Amino acid sequence: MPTMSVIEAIRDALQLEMARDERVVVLGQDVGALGGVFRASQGLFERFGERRVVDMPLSEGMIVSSALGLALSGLVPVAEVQFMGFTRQAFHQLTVQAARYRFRSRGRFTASLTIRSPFGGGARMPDLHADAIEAQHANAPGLKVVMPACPYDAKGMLLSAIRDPDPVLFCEPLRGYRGWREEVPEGDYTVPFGQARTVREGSDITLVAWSAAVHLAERAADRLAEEGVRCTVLDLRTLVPLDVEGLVRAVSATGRCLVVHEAPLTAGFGAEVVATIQEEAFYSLDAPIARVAAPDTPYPPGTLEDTFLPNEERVCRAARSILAA
Amino acid sequence: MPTMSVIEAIRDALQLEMARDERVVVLGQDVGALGGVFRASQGLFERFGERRVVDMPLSEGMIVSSALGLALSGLVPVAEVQFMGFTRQAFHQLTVQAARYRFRSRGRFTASLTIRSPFGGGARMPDLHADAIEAQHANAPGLKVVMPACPYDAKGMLLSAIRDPDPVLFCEPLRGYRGWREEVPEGDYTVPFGQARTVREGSDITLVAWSAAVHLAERAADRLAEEGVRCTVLDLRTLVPLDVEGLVRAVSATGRCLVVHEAPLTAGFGAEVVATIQEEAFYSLDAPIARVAAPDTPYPPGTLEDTFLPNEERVCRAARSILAA
Amino acid sequence: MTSEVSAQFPVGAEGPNPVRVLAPDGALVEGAAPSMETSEIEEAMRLMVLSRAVDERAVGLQRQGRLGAYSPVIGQEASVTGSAMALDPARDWVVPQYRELPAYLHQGLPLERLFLQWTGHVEGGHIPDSVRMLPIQISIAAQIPQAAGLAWGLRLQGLDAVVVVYFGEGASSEGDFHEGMGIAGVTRAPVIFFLQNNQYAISTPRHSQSAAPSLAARGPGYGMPGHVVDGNDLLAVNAVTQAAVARARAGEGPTLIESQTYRMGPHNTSDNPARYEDPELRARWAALDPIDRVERYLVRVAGWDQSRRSELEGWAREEVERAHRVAMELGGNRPEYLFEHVYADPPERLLRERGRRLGGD
Amino acid sequence: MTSEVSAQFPVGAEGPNPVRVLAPDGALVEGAAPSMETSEIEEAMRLMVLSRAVDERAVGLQRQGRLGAYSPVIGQEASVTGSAMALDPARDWVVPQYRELPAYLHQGLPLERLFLQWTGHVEGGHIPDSVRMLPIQISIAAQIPQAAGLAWGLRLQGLDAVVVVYFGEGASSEGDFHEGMGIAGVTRAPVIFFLQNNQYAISTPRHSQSAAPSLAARGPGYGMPGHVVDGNDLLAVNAVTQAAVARARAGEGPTLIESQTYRMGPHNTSDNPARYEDPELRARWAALDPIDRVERYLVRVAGWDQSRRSELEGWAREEVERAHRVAMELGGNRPEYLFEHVYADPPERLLRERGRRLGGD
Ligand SMILES: Cc1ncc(C[n+]2csc(CCOP(=O)(O)OP(=O)(O)O)c2C)c(N)n1
Ligand SMILES: Cc1ncc(C[n+]2csc(CCOP(=O)(O)OP(=O)(O)O)c2C)c(N)n1
Ligand SMILES: [Mg+2]
Ligand SMILES: [Mg+2]
Repeated sequence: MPTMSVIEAIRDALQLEMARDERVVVLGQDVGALGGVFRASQGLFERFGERRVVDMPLSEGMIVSSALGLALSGLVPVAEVQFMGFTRQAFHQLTVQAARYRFRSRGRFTASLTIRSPFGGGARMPDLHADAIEAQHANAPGLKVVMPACPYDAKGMLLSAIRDPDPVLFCEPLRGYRGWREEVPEGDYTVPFGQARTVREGSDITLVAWSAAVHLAERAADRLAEEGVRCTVLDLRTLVPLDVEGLVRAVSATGRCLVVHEAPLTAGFGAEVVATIQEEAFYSLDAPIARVAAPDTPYPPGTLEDTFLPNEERVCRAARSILAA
Repeated sequence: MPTMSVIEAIRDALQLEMARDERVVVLGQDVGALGGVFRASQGLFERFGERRVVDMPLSEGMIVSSALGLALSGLVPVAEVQFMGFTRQAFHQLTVQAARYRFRSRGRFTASLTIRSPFGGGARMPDLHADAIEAQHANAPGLKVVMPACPYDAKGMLLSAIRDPDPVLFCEPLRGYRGWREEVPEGDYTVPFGQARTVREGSDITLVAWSAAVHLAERAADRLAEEGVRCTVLDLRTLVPLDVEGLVRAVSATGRCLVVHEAPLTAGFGAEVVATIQEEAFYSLDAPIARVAAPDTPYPPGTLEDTFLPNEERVCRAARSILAA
Repeated sequence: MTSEVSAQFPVGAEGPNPVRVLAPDGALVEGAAPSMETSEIEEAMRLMVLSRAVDERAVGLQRQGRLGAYSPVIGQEASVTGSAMALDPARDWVVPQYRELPAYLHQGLPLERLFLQWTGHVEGGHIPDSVRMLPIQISIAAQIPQAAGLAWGLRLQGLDAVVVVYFGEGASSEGDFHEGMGIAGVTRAPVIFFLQNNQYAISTPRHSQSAAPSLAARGPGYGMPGHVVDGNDLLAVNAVTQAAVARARAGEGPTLIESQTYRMGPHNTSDNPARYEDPELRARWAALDPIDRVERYLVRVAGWDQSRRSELEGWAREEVERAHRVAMELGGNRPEYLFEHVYADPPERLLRERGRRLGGD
Repeated sequence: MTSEVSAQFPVGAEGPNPVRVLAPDGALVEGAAPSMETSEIEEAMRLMVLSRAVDERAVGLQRQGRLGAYSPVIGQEASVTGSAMALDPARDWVVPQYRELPAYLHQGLPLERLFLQWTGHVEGGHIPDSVRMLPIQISIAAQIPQAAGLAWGLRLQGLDAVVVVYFGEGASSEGDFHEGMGIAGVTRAPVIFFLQNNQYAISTPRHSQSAAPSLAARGPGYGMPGHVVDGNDLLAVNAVTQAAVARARAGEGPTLIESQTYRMGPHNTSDNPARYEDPELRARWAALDPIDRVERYLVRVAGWDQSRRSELEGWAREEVERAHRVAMELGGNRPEYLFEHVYADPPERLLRERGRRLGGD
């Protein structure tokens, strides 16, 4: 089996699906000759031509709304928004218009559209390029929000996203674009939505994360293992749909839980995770669930990322206090 | 003391502050000759003239971004976005641009701007007019999100908002525009942000709400009182800043808590309330905290509001199961 | 130095004269010929008279609390009908704002479905499979770039369909308008941006919306022509739209049309124009009623007399009653509708909540 | 019928010829006179040469990993400098995108602060109180409507300030552009929309951005004039901008200027134009270097020789070293900066988190 980085896995999914389904079109800023600023679409323009791989004008609103129009026409658009923070420029088109066509038309129209967008720290991007705003999209019924953490999932979930008849915001971990290589099957396979992934099992505490934060949770779990603490690491994979059952099962088994994410604390998706667990598994909890997140400040310049983002130290410390409780 | 409805209280605050501070300008769609579609600015155009009360073109992005520009020039804009759902059209200008000018310029520039916007059910508005998306704004550090529930607070908090040197999203309960009359002092007073309001005190369970849902919580508390259940009703008043201490105190006192809001459940602000309480007051909790919210569906047409929105019956039922736990 | 600096794109003080075919007295203007057969013009009359009958009935029903907010078409019937009739409903699409009733009917939408829309029945948005139109759009301007994408997509699939998207002069201020025009230009999408300038956006007058003497002047900024047409002249609107349709069909790209008209009714049934309307402006436009103008033409060329109009009005009233009755027979919304068509494949959590809510109360 | 249907706003196949004052050989074009004194032109040379020296140094530093992403100005120096020098920094404002270094310097921003910006020091965005400019904007086009609001606000306060807002042809596709133009038009705000069309937005070529032959054609759609200027001609840019400043100052409203130029460097230091650049296009523009053109002019009219340019370049290199050194002396970001200037009055919860984080690690 070949090994792939996240970006290679995404590229592989794109080319497979474009070859399999003629209705698939890829659009976005710089996705054509350049192959995308991160090269996710490299080679597609040469192979599928300018009618199916389209360099869009510089407007996220235009990208999302015309992708929506393409979907309404019967095509299957996969649009790239260069950075997740810039989905805000298309916010009403994505979180209302795309999300509600099915509902508003009683199923006559569906928005079978995928918006791919990288996010997250670690790459020391310029101002406004790393914002994690998944929670803001998760509060928009009709939209799915999926956040793969590894190459295998990136490929399988992107194929699921493109085939999903509903709009999917596919958030990609920028930090792992070039790294995190792992074996990824050639050819077609899908990873279903709404099924969390148990990355490792341990009986002392459950670390819940998604996207890049899963790797952080794993590293923290390694360190805690040296101290004799056995962690379960659960990768939610998709926020909408949320695998409530899998989450409850994983937390009930340890009685202790820590949620890790890159977005600011207040109204981040960690709040939903905590609220859900405490509603559904209150009596299994031996200690309060904690969140390790960014503080409620704007995303700072790169050299302040270490202060801003969750890191191993902060995750371990929080885990230790939960264990001490 | 005169009695006022919510809309009268808002109008009173606007006229007082415009008279007191020459830098205040009011702008928005139809705020001029018409006095606003809900008459919040009635009489201001006649009194303060077209330079200070401006009918804006039909673009929320334009309203928010030019209000931001006016603020950068040294004025104090109070902009109306006709319905909170349409703040999505101005999402990046509000949640990033306005919210981060202070941070990005190390204090050289501040965005002393207030965005007023009604929201919420009960008025059977057309499609897309009632959406409650406060949680999506609350995840934007740098922005304040305030949600008065009664005429007294509406006036005092609007005066606080206009005088606040940072951007404030001021969400108004459409349902209460014409009703909920109560005594409101004439002249100047402010209600500070970050201080929850105890609407009533009871020892059995704490109902937490904001904006129109506070009235629902009160009605439910009345009904529960008939069954002998004594409720504390806590009005959060502002989501950002959040009165963590007040919240914890109110919930610790009863050991049981129910959060009520109009927004869809998943990633609604209720999740933050639950997460905060369980982090800070875990050991005082006698039962899981529950949320009564809208389901994760789009906002439906008016005649389905009763199925969609929290109502007395659902609040009471949830309270009873918490009490039975 | 300023003599060196010529404004290559100067702004005139006033916009150009709108295209006109039919004079207010119903005569053809010098040198003009009608773009529609007489039978088509009679069909247009039918749609326009029906539209006005709906307006009247809907306002009445709304006053009785039996209808939600309704946006009357009155004054704009020629603008909507003339443009819609340039389309072939068997292949072309209409993308609505909300004030284009005759266009929906021409596309084949049953009138009863519109009553469902206005009463807030979920089936109101359910466009039958055979009807090529999107649901009514309440979020101003959101439909504009979607229409451009739709047109682009239809063309990519080798269809020779044309899309007409309707919106107001108010809508043209939203970023969505710009983005729709932009993508249509670069993709040469077969879409017609049909801007109904009815002089108001709720209370906001046209001049507060934009400093441009004409909104059609925006076309060239996106590489497409911009036309101004007398929106109360059925034949002018139809001719200009026909030309734009031909252009789009031929693969030559999009067109912007500003149809200058006037909203003779309130913005919707909860609006009171007395607070802001300019009575002189209103009086000037009142003299230019679009239905009367066509009637005068038919009197001249097709021997119409007063009885034809009355007959039509009678038929229209009956048709309105019929449609309203059929719509009401469907009954109100049922709680389970809330949980339908949210996702093809709803999350577990939503299904559980559905069970709770529909079981419980 | 189509003969009836004249497009009132037709689209030409090509845009108009840009305004030009200085021929590529440094001679004035027939009938043109310079809008700047010779001393001012020498000052412009200083800014342009300094800008290019910064480009060189920054690219070098970035390769060594000592600087974040940097967007070179090379090729656009005349476009930026000519426009900025039409302003009076004591009352006028500059609202940047990010590729306008000489304009910032002309407004009075110390070069060292820019090095702070590029190294990601928080103080980089801290514009000194005396300098009338907003911080660099990374969110493309967001600054455009803000600039319009700023200009409107300054005028409401009775100031006679003018605002120039810079942005690329890429930025002109965003809804924000439309909204900024719209509000400036209706308020007659004293703002100049200075569109630098440098032919690319990262890799996306100009023709993929819009079907309009000229982006200046968008002016009239907002009630303002649109000019096209040779952006590699310092004197043409200055003349056109001066006229727009005069117009704005006189209360006559905003102007759109499309400055046609070319990005001779990569988009930023992590970009590789070889993947997408049209080599012929590049070669054509390479022959039109904006600094060389002004130098040739100064050779003609002010007796410049090669030594003057070398001297300037030497000075510029030193100035760059000095500024870089001063910037580095400030040291890196400190953790506490993260918690500063979030709110005037930070929420309790944030203060607690600050204590935890700064106390703890
Ligand atoms: C995005 C958005 N903003 C505001 C509104 C409130 N609103 C409803 S209709 C309307 C005016 C529309 O004017 P125009 O586009 O000219 O169409 P007209 O009603 O005149 O036909 C406004 C402001 C809305 N529905 N959507
Ligand atoms: C809203 C937004 N979308 C996308 C980007 C990524 N991006 C950065 S620069 C750039 C191109 C800008 O092109 P243009 O406006 O022509 O300016 P230029 O770089 O050519 O000077 C893009 C797409 C961004 N920073 N902001
Ligand atoms: Mg209108
Ligand atoms: Mg460019």
